[in-house]
Amino acid sequence: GSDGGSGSDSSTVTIWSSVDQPVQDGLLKALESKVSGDGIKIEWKKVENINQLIMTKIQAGDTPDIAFIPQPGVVKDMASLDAIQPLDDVVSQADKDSMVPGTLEAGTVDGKLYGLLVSANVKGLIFYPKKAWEAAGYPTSVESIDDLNALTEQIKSDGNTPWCMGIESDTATGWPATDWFETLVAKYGGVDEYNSWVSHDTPFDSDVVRQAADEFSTLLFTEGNVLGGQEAIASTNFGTAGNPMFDKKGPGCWMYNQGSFITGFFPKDIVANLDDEVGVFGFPPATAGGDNPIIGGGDMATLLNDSDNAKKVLAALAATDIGNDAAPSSSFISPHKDFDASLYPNDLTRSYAEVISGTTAFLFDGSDQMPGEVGAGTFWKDMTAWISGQEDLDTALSNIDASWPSS
Amino acid sequence: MLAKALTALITVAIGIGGAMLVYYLLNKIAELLPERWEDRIKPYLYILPAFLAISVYLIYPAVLTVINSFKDRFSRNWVGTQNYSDLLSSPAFRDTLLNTLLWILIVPAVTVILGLLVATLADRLEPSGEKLAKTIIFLPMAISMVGAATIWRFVYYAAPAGQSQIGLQNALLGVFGKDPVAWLQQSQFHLNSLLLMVVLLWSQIGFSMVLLSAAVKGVPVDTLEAARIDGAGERQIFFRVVVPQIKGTIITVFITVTIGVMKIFDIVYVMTNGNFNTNVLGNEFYNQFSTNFNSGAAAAIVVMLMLAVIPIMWYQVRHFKAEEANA
Amino acid sequence: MATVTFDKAQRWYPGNDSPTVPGLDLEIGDGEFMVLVGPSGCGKSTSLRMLAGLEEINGGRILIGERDVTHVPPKDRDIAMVFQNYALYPHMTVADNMAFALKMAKVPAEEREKRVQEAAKILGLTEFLQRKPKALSGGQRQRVAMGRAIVRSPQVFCMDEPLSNLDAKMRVQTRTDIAKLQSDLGVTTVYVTHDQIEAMTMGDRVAVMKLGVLQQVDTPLNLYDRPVNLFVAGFIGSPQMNLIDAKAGKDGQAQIGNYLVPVDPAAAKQLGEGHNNITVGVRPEAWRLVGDGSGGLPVDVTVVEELGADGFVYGNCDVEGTPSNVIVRVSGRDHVSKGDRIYVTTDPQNVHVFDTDSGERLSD
Amino acid sequence: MATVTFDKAQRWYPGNDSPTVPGLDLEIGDGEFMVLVGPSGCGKSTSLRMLAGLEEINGGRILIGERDVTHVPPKDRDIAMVFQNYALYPHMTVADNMAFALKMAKVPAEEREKRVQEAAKILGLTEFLQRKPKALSGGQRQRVAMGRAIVRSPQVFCMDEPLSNLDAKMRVQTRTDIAKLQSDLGVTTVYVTHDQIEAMTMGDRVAVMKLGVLQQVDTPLNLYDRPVNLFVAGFIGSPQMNLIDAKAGKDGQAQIGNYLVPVDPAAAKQLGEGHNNITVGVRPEAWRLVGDGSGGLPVDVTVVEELGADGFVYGNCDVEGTPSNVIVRVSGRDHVSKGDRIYVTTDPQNVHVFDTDSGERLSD
Amino acid sequence: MTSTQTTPAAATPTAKQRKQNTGGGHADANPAKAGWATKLVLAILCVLWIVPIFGTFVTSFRPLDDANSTGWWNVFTHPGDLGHLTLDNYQRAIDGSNMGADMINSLAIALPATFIPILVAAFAAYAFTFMEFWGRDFLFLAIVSLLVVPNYVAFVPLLKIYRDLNLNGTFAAVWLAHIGFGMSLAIYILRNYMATLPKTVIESAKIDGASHFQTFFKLILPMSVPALASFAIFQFLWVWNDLLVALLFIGPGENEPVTIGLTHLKQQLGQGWELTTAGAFITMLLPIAVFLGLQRFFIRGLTAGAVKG
Ligand SMILES: Nc1ncnc2c1ncn2[C@@H]1O[C@H](COP(=O)(O)OP(=O)(O)OP(=O)(O)O)[C@@H](O)[C@H]1O
Ligand SMILES: Nc1ncnc2c1ncn2[C@@H]1O[C@H](COP(=O)(O)OP(=O)(O)OP(=O)(O)O)[C@@H](O)[C@H]1O
Ligand SMILES: [Mg+2]
Ligand SMILES: [Mg+2]
Repeated sequence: GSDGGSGSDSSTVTIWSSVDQPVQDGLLKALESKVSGDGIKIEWKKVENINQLIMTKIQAGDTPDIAFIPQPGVVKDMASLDAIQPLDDVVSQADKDSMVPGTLEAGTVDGKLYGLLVSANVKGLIFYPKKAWEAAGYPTSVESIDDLNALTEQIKSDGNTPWCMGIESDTATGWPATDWFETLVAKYGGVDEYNSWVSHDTPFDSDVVRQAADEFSTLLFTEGNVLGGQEAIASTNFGTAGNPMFDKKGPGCWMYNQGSFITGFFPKDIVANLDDEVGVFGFPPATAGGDNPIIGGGDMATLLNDSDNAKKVLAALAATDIGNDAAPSSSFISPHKDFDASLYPNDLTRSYAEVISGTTAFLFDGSDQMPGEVGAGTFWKDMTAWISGQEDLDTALSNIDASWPSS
Repeated sequence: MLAKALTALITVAIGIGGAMLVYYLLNKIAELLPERWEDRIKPYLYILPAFLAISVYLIYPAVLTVINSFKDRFSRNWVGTQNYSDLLSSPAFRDTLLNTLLWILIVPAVTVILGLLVATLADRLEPSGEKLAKTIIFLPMAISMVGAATIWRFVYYAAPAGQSQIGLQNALLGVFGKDPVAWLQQSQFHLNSLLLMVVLLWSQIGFSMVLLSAAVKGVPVDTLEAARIDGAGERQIFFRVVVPQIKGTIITVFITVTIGVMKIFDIVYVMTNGNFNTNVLGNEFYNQFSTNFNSGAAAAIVVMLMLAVIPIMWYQVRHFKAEEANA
Repeated sequence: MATVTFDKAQRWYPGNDSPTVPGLDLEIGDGEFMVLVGPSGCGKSTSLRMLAGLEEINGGRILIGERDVTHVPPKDRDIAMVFQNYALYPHMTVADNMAFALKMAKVPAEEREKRVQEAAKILGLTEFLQRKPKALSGGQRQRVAMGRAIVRSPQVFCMDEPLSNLDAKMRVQTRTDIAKLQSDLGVTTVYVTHDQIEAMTMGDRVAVMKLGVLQQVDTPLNLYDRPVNLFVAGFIGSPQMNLIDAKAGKDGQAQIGNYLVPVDPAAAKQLGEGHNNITVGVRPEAWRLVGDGSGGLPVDVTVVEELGADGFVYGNCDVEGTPSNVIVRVSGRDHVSKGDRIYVTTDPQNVHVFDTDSGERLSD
Repeated sequence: MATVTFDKAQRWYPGNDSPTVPGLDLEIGDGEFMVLVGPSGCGKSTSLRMLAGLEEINGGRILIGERDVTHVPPKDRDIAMVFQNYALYPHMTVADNMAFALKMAKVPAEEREKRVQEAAKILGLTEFLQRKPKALSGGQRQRVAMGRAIVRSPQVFCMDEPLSNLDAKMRVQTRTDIAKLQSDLGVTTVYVTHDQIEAMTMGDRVAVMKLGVLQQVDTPLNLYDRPVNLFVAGFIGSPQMNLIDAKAGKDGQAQIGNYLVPVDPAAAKQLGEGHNNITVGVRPEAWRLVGDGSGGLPVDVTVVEELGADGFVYGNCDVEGTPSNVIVRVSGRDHVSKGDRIYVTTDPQNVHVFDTDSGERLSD
Repeated sequence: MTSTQTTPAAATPTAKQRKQNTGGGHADANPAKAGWATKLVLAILCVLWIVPIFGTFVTSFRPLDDANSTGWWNVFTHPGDLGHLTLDNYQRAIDGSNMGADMINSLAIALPATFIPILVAAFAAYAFTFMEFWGRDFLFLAIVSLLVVPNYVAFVPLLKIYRDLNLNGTFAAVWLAHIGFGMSLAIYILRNYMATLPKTVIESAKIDGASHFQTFFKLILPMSVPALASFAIFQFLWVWNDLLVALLFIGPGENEPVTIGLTHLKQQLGQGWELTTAGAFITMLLPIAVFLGLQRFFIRGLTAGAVKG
């Protein structure tokens, strides 16, 4: 038989995703209870590298019915290949309305909704070792970037190293740096400037990006600010970069700016005790009380087959309560404002959810929206080159601009 | 599971049996032909299945690739030579070419030399020792290239100074009181490229060792004996009697590795993904192909590779001619 | 130059039931030309290869001069060898094949060139010097193998049937050249051959081997005239000596049927005294044709081989119960033809008497 | 069975300056045993390989029976061949090597087994049947090669020096066995050899080749007695015929120095008439020793080779200006020793007269 | 060993050599025995080669947090760490994936995908080596040149073909793919090996009446065993370790091979590598066994005794 869903047995709907197994299990459970009444069977496969796989399969004309795509840029490519169906009529208006502002835009191409965010994560969260932090009496929330700079100085003057930082990530080395940039650009430039930058109407070689770079280098390149110094950033793995916060002999570094998923990388004994060990606050706005968009990501469901059953399944995925089974036992975060926060397994997760549902704008990870050449190419690479001192900022920015595909 | 194993077994039997049957039938067909034709047609029948496989899996895609190299990213519209000019005009691409050249200059030669070294030296051990040594050298081959890259990322790994080093090289530096070095970022003298090559060599010497070892053992013992009688030392025997007689295999290995290196990507992709000036053509192809989904540019790279292989083939032809001349 | 000594040297191929060469004892003098003969598979090549260091010695020792070379690698033994299977370097031209050993010995290029040219001339290879072995005929290859040895001046020459694939004319000539070369250089030589003429003419001494065991080592003439046992008697000489079972009388008489064999007194003395089964040996050329009734051995001719100069008559001496084949050399054109019955006899000094059971020689 | 016909068959190895076999014309009768002789490298193996279909024919045709096989693949020619270099299957045991062709011909297992056993017995290989070729001696390998051919009953046997590495005894015996087998089966046979005795005894006819060109095809005795030219005269017979330059007188006289060579009338008639440079040929065994002063050819003895039954005397007949080597066969123990001067003569019927320039035979 | 006395000059190498010799030696024993320099060089190489794997191997028994915070050698330098060693990673890797069934799938994929291309390539190599036909050299070179084409470019066209033939997801799909992708190299390696076989032996088979088919099976295959074994090892490894082709043509599910199974252990952002590593060590066992098993086909003097000269 065929592993694609476009095959003969139309009562089966195939879903491919790369989401973590517990999330998938939870979603599947909820989904089955929703659609089994219609006689629909779900075949959900976990695959690696879904972006590449799906593009290949699309060109070969052999696809699943529904695929979860983590990158808006890929959704866009899929749409331009006419491989996916618009969801505007598939998803109920109520479900759309309950989505956090900004989440729909990420999946919208040329005014039509193609990708529906099903599970979300938040970036621009600053984690700290709770016990040590409180013992040192550092503030548990920061109001502005200036305050952040001040806090950095304060920690340093205590003889500590303020920042943990690492951007090494196998083939994707550099992406944590782009998250930093996106956060900074969003905070300095606001939603419109951010979107204009993402669509390259504002080039990299622009004031707002330079301003972000400036702050980035202030925080991270300054002598003594980062564990291991500037040269260690590019060689330190993002997953373990935060671990020194929990060193037995006291934190090796004190703050780690990452996405919500990073807790999964923390040492086991920390993970077992997250609420006691780990504290978090959001990356502050440029000015206290100012516009505070947040950056996030997630997996978007796309519809590759316009059969009724597939549509039904997709509609079910859009419902708020689809996450009810996933939330308690995984890192799942719902993109719906009205999701029952009590279902989350711990306070930490609840605090991310609050960040999301309370935001003025959820901005989808910019590098994921940019064309692959940039978003998974030069943006990572030239940032890495800049951080590791192989390129100066001017070169890096102009390289990225130059790599933007012409079409 | 038993049922599964059984099904698998049956499938395997059908697959293998089918293949045998194909040849049996092909041969029968040839034998049905009139005698004059039989011998003329037979060679073609013998290469037919291979040729079919190659046509479908290599030639047809290769032709498509050539065509696609003149089309846009989704292979829809003709764009002339734009994919080529875009690539060639990018300074980064020129660095990539340069790096690739470096790989081609270093890796095949070292692979052959090391493989030959191991094959020859191990050949002199007692059988058990030989087996052990060869297995160890071969071991990395049993690990996928991606796995190899992962292993070596640990060897090269640099934790921030002051943290405990989990990478072997930096731990050793630490023993001498030196600061950790981010090895894969050291692009001066292409050190990091060389370190990546080390990984490839580490994982691929087994390939050349196995082939060369078979060849070394195939050298007629009489000629070795004759050389010993003629007063040649082991080294002279090796260079003057063994090497010339296994030249064919050496060339085979050399060319295979060269072509392999031309399209190498996994190691570079996993370890640096071309960062820090370590990019190579294969990785560039892979990124164009499966990150940027730009099949036009990817195709153009492949076409360039295909062109680059021509001189190598020219060399092989000359070797054949020479071989035939004294056959 | 040097002597060569095999001292109980043993070779036992792994996997075989018994040693191929159980323990060879042989001393070859300095500059001596020793010919090794024996039936195919008796261990000649093996012995040579042991001397050259190509076979592991499983027991005993081998000495070259005073030096125990048992565990000395071949290259340090200073031996030149012609391999039975040539073992040419397939990737080198004929010239390079021959020059290789000289190159290894760092002989200067000119000298090398000169010596190769000389050897090529002797062997008629001059016009093939630039060919690779693959494009040579069988005999040409063998000559290259020979050439590879004779360009050198080693301590010992080992030659394993070096002329077997050459035509008679070339063989005679090369044989002479080798003999000359060997005596000029005075190189101790061990030479394996199947050619009776080579064995008889080239060697200072001939060693006869059987199943890895030396039977007799002696000068060619002695070997021919006084073979120590039945095996040597039957092996040396071609066509072989007639060996016929005979009845031994107490009175020193030996009889084949009615034919009274003339035996020499030394043998006669031993007859009957424990040596009851005897075999009488007469070389084909030692028979004389005699007339009917003159007491000769009657032979019924079955085949007549004409060789030009002379001929061989094959026949049966069908004396009661013991039909034996007999070969008689007849001169030029003695008119013997198939179906004839001829009578032959010989003289006591031409009769070799052996104990059939032990094979041991009884006659003087 | 079948005849074999070479019809101007030509073989030119690529890369060589001239054809190795420029155009061979030879007819071999049905069941005939044809021996091919010639100097090493003259094209014997090549001719055999052409017949077997292993060499491309660059011109002319080859027929087996009535069938033109020039372009027939070897496997369809039904030929058995003993390769000069054996060409054994290295991964098969001796038994499998021999049985291979039978297997290919779908001979039933028992029959195969039987024939292999028989052949092995003839060749003395019985105890080696389970060995692989690499654990055999040179002669044993050659016997396997032989065995591979004789288990079959093909249309044509091609044997390329099949006995060259066997000891004299075994050779004699195998020679007889082959001859018997061949005549029993009546298989047309082409047999290459360097052994004069084999050539003279085995062949119905002998073909003498030189540089790819046939010189003479005749029965052995004719070849020996009436060689058509200098080359054949020199080639056939071992040691070779004495060929000595002589002065031809108008009056039908031929002189070597002062020695007046007795020539037969047929030759005498042609002397002087355009044939001024002549060569006189006398076989070694044709000389008679005569006393000083009886008009014999004076020979200064340089070497005496004792072969047991008889001996060869090598010497120079140093007649003014033309010193020639002379070989004389002396019987048993004629007392000739090095340094002696002996006188020899012969009879007209033993004298072969050739035109030196054309090589052509003048005597009858 | 009857004689034990040796001259002093020869005494030193003797003792050692004898020890080796008492084994009786082997028919294919190499007279050039290893000296200490040879052994040293090999030992160094072997250590260099094994250390990275060994480190990873040790790591696979360490808890993740240990692995992330200290080097594997700590297990030896800090005996305290020794107590942390655990089979937990292996346990979880086996539990978390479908290792048993996946292994069977992998075998079902790898065996034919190894055997069939060898057969196909050997036939082609035979034709290229021993048969004359028009276009021979050109075809051969074309095939070798195609080595340079990355497999990736074939994926999309193939998926289309497979879709039309309804092959996707079946074992046959991957077999065929591996046959196609491995073919160039297989032909190349085998042809170049076959060219070294003694030609007269093949001639002899012709004379013995063997057809090409028989010559191929009875002579060429047995004599090419080292090359066949070499390629079998490589091809088996490549297929066994292949993820990409399997992912595209079989995909996760019932027929998935181990390589795909192991990816399930990994999470979206790369967590779980300690499990995949443990899994990888388990799956490595078979290729190693294959290598060891096929090593006995690398024998000296396979064609010894075949021809004289
Ligand atoms: N493959 C080849 N290429 C070129 N020349 C060759 C080739 N094989 C043989 N020859 C040449 O052809 C000539 C005849 O060779 P052939 O093997 O027929 O000789 P032969 O009569 O069998 O000699 P021998 O008695 O030495 O075996 C020789 O001079 C040889 O050098
Ligand atoms: N590698 C081997 N393994 C086992 N037995 C062997 C090996 N080589 C030779 N033999 C056996 O040892 C015996 C002697 O072989 P050797 O080669 O010394 O004989 P030879 O006297 O040279 O005979 P020929 O005259 O036939 O060359 C033979 O019976 C042979 O079968
Ligand atoms: Mg021998
Ligand atoms: Mg020949």
